[in-house]
Amino acid sequence: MMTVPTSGTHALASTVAQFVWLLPLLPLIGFLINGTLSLLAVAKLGPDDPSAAGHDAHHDDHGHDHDHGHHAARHKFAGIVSLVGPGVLLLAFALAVAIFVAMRGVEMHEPYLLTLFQWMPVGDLHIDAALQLDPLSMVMVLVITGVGSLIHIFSVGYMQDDPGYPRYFAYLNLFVFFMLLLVLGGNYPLLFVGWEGVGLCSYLLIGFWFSEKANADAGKKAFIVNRIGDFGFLVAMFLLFANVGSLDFAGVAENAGKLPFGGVVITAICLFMFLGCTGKSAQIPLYIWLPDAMAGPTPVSALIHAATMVTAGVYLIARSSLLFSMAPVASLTVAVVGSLTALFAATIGLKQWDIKKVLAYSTVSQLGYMFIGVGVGAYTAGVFHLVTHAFFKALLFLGSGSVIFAMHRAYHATHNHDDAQDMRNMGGLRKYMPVTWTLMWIATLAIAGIPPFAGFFSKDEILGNVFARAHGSMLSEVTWLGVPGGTVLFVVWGLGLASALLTAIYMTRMMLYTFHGPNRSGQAEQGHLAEAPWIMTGPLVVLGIASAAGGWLNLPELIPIGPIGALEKWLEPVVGVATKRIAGTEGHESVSTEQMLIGIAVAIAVVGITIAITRLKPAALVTKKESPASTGFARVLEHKYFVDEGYDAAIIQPTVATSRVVLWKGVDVGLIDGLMVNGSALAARALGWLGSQLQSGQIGTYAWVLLIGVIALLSAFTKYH
Amino acid sequence: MSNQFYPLFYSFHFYLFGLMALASSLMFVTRKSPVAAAMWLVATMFALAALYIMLDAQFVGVMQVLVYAGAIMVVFLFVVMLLNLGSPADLNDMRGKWGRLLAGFVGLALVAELMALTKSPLDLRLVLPAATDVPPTGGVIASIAAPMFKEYLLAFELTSVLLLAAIMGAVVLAKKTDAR
Amino acid sequence: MLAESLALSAALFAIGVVGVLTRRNAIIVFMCVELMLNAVNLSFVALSKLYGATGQVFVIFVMTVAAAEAAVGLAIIIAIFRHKQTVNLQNINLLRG
Amino acid sequence: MTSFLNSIGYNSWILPVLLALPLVGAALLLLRGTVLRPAGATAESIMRESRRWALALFLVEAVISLGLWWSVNSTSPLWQAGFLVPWIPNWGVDLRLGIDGIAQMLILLTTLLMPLAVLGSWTSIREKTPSYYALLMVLTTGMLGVFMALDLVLFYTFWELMLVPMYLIIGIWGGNRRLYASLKFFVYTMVGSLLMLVGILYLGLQVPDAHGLPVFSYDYILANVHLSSVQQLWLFAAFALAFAVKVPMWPFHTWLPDAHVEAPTAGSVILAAIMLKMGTFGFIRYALPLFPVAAMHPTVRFLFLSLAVIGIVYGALVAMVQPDFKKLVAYSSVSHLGFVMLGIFALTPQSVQGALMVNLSHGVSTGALFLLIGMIYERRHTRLIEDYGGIAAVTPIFATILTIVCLSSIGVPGTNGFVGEFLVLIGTYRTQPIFSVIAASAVIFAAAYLLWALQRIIYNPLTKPENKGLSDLNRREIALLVPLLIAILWLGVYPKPVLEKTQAAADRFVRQIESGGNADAGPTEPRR
Repeated sequence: MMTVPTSGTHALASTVAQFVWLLPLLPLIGFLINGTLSLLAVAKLGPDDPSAAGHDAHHDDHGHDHDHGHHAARHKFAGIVSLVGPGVLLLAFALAVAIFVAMRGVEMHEPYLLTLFQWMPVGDLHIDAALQLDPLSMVMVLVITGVGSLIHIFSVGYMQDDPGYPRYFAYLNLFVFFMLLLVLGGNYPLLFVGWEGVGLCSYLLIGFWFSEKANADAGKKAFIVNRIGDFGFLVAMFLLFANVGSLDFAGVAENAGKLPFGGVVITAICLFMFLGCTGKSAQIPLYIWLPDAMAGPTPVSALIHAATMVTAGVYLIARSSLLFSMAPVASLTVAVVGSLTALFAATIGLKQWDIKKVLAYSTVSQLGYMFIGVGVGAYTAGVFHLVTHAFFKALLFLGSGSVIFAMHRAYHATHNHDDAQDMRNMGGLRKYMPVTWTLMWIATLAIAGIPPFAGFFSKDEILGNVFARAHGSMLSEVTWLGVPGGTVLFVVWGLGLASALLTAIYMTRMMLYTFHGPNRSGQAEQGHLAEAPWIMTGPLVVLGIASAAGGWLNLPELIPIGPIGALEKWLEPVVGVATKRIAGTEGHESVSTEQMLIGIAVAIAVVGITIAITRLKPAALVTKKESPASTGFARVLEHKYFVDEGYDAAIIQPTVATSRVVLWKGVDVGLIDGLMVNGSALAARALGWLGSQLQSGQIGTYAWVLLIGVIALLSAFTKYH
Repeated sequence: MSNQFYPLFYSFHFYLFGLMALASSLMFVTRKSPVAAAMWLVATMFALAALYIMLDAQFVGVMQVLVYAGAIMVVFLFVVMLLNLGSPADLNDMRGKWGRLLAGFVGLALVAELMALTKSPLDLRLVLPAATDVPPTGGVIASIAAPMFKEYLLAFELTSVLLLAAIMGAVVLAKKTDAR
Repeated sequence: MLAESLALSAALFAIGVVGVLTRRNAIIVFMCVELMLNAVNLSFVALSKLYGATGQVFVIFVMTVAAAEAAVGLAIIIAIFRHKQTVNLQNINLLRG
Repeated sequence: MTSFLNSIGYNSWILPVLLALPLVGAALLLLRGTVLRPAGATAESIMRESRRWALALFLVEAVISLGLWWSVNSTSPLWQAGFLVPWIPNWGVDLRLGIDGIAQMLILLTTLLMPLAVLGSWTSIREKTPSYYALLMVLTTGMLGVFMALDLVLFYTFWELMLVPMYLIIGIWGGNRRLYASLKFFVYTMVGSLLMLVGILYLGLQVPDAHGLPVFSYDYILANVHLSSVQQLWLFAAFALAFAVKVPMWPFHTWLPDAHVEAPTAGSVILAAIMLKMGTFGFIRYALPLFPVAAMHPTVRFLFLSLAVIGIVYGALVAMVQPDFKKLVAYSSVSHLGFVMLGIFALTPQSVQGALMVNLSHGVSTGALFLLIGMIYERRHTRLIEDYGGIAAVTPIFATILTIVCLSSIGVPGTNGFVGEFLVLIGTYRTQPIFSVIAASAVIFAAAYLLWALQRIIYNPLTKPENKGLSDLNRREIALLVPLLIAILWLGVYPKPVLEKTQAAADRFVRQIESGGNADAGPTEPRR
């Protein structure tokens, strides 16, 4: 490893932080080991001469039944993979904690930059493979390695019988590698490497059980939709380089100030960057891939599609806070899109029956919250919600994983082929899975915003900031699409409250239908329902504690039960300037207003839960098979507003049809090949045919022509008197 | 014969043979029967042989009679008879009236053109080589033999190859191949 | 006598040409070509009086070529006749493109 | 390394040796296959022998060419490894060879890829093997010659020389419609290049030397021939047509899908990986530097940028709907080569460097793709995507490698595909932002067509009974793909060495064109 620290003078250079390159390297090593094992386990080399040995030479069935893993025997490399897969993550987490401790000991005025090697040096473009360590990336690294470790451990249990066990851990390790690269990359292109890399791993993991078309479709969809966002990110980088002249975070921070404040250029940069975020973080209009992504194994949904990857957009905006704080219109756009997404996804979540789909829309909705936060310049609040969301959403997903695991086992034992993820087939699971039930209620209360759980603090901080910015801040001064910024922010605040209400409702609904009421899984199955093994519940407990206590990370002044605003202080070197620029000087509300805001938020959450408990009757539910098709608005919600169908009809089908009929058959085969290429060949042939008609074969004719030619030539060359 | 009549005598015979050649060649092209045509062509060649001799090319004149009139034309007649083409009845030989008219016109145009060519002020080097100071030939064979076996030896030798090839070609072509 | 010889040569040549143009019997056309060769020979001989014996050498060559040509040409005619039972040029169009 | 190479006079003999070696090999192989054919030889034994000899020869060629990596001083303004002997003195044509950093990379790509092409033909070519490998060798000489020639007539000679073997390779060992495809390939390229010949002759006769003879030396023409803008326009058109057909730029691309589909594996690999690069190389070496005024004329530039961008988007869209995987890759080549042309005509250091990078990485990725298609074709005898499905379950190694190669072709960061495209786009954005943004949309389409195809081949349920017995890759096939995989990752993660080698030449190119041709630093005469 070429470790040539460029900022050797940095206070961190002499600490354990100099080994920051080990952070991504560890999961990469894990990937290489697990990947090799995966190939070794299944590979069967072909014959030396494949064309001589007919392909029907051997017909041994490989028995590749990738169907949710019910093989009695564990994988032959299960032992070493179980050691390496979570092991590298735990090591990385330990290192991250060590670096964190070291970082607390020094003043972080500027980020610690470790240049490994030059990546793309071309002319005045210098892109290095450089890792950047600062408080923001530290927070992300801790979340990724911490939550990641727990999910890896959970996976050991969840995936234990899967024939693709090493492959699963290889992908998961690779994902962590790219995710760490994303948050540690010292410039936009390197961030983009991680950005695309996590998308790739997401693709591979969604389509992990690739033998089912739906899964492969979902993976492909995720990748392509993300690519649309990446297009925006790319254009943002082009704009940055062309106008700022650098793609390093440091260089951009240094030179971005030269751009005109709120001008077209900076706004375009931010909007294009946000397009990238809508792809990766599943915001309108590119959110459609995330619900489908639930086709992957549930721990994957927890890690990638809830806790880490999908929050990369939030990280990107926080990372680019200096740019966004110079583009108020773009910031308002972020907030508006975030709030719309939050509400929109929450409404869909109301009517989903698949337990994972509920959580997926909940994730989209919560991501919308984070974007509201970073959109209004409350970067700390956005990141804070990112962290707490990572805790409780990972918990919810893993909990649902436990439930699905249990349902699956039960169905497997009774050879039932029902849907193990549909809540209509569950009910009353509290009796069988008390630990999971308890922990998932903690998470539900957290996401609904009930104090003192983590979600309450982060959500309240976001909404409070929106309210505060609605008057007297930089954002309230500008107009957005002709509407005063203050009005826009009030609307955003209202939408945020509305989606908070819906969140409380649909989460309670999910809990009621899953754990309460009578059990609908069937008489025979009930005997097989049981709590998951300790290796799965253990991580749940840890996440439960984090979800309950995560609010202590950033306590508001009103609730002084610990250190006030710890995260805010921690992130100050990174986002402080931008936050102050947007918030203006008179940032804080009066105490009474804040109390009122907190009161409203808690009241809404309580109301939501109450509505759900009183209005929903789990006892009245029937199983999926017996349920009638829903009608009216419920049907629209259940079908997610028919957005997928709309995109398909409006964009995908026309593109494919145009490509096939107009471009390929029309232009390529018809016009160019048919008319121009074969046409000119035809013309040449026609000309040749004409010429050949002169060749009558009649010597007499030739003689005539010859003679006349001779006379003509002679007379032409003769000079007459 | 006295010398003073010699030019007159010479001219008379020259024109006589010339006219003979002209007339018999005209007869040749107008005959329908191939045999008759061939005979008229032979007559033309004899007249030409006489002219050659009068032009001090006695060797060529003899060759004309031997090779052309003797050998080549015999081959022609031989073929005509072999193929039994003696009677012109089955042959749609001659072109139509307009064709003949046009051909005659073309022929006249050609003559006129050739005449004009000799009289045109064209750079003579293109028409005729510069007159050399080679003494007029005495008509003896030696004067032909000298350039033939010196200057044109290679060409002369090559004619033997040509003839050989022609013999083989003729044999191969005329052989009955459809016997199988 | 040079001018007269050349004029005669031209006339004979033209007659040969007319023959080639008007006749359809392959053998007669062939004979017309021979006549044209003879016409050229006459010019050679006539001019050799002026320029030396080289012209006569060429006449010899022409005769040789004519003999070779007659042999091969007539053989071809025989072959064609065998094939098509005719020597009418109108019915012979192997060169047709 | 450099001093060792200097001590054996490496630079003085390497280029002619690289050219001559395959020719000699081809002659020997042909002799062995015909007059010196051992008694009792069967087609099988002939095949074994000739492929072994071909592999050995190409390995030798590759090994000795490796020295170029060190021996070439790519920052020097002079031609490197120059070689000059008179060839046809009366016409002013010399055997004049020399390379710069750009040619160096392309030569290495060629020599390193040829052994893989032989390995790719190892078992799939079973008839007339001596002729086949001999043609591959002649083809190699032609391709290397194009990159080395510094005399326009010599360049043209090599340019046409490589056409013939490829024509025969497609026409003899190709698929069902091979005659149509090979003829189309031949006529298409010929039409383009004949006009270029006229242009070359015109240039050579412009400024005769002291004896009144034409001069075809590239440097001489570059330094002495001064053309009016109208002359430049016509000549540029003649050259550009030849190169545009070869690249191929839209709308001169329709020979490519046919040729690719019908060609045997090695033919496709060489066609995509190297021969298409001739076109772009021609633009960089000849069409633009010789006629900068014409090339930088706003209308002409706009035309070429538009064609490049149309090619990028069009190629991607048409690739999406191809039922035949080879055709899909062929259209993706149209798209990728569009990036190269975009980079060249955008004319910034980044875009030109990026174009050169795309050149290389397209060679590696698409070469690998064609090899993979060839391997699976050898087993299943179909290239139709719909005939596969779910084969990742039975051929995991194949699926893994195919996935990696597809990702590199999509341009996922960390692979070679990304570096080139990113540099092209970011460089292009500085001078031609609109074109750059439109071209960037190809990142979406590229993912769409390749992932869709990938899904239909290796994912989805394994339903077709014929696919259930598919055998995975064997040792030879893995061994031949591993170098390409290494190249994919190496160029993606650490492209700096390559970028450094082409840096000077690319900078010079940009300066040369920008200053309207008679630049300060046109490469001067070779040292001999």
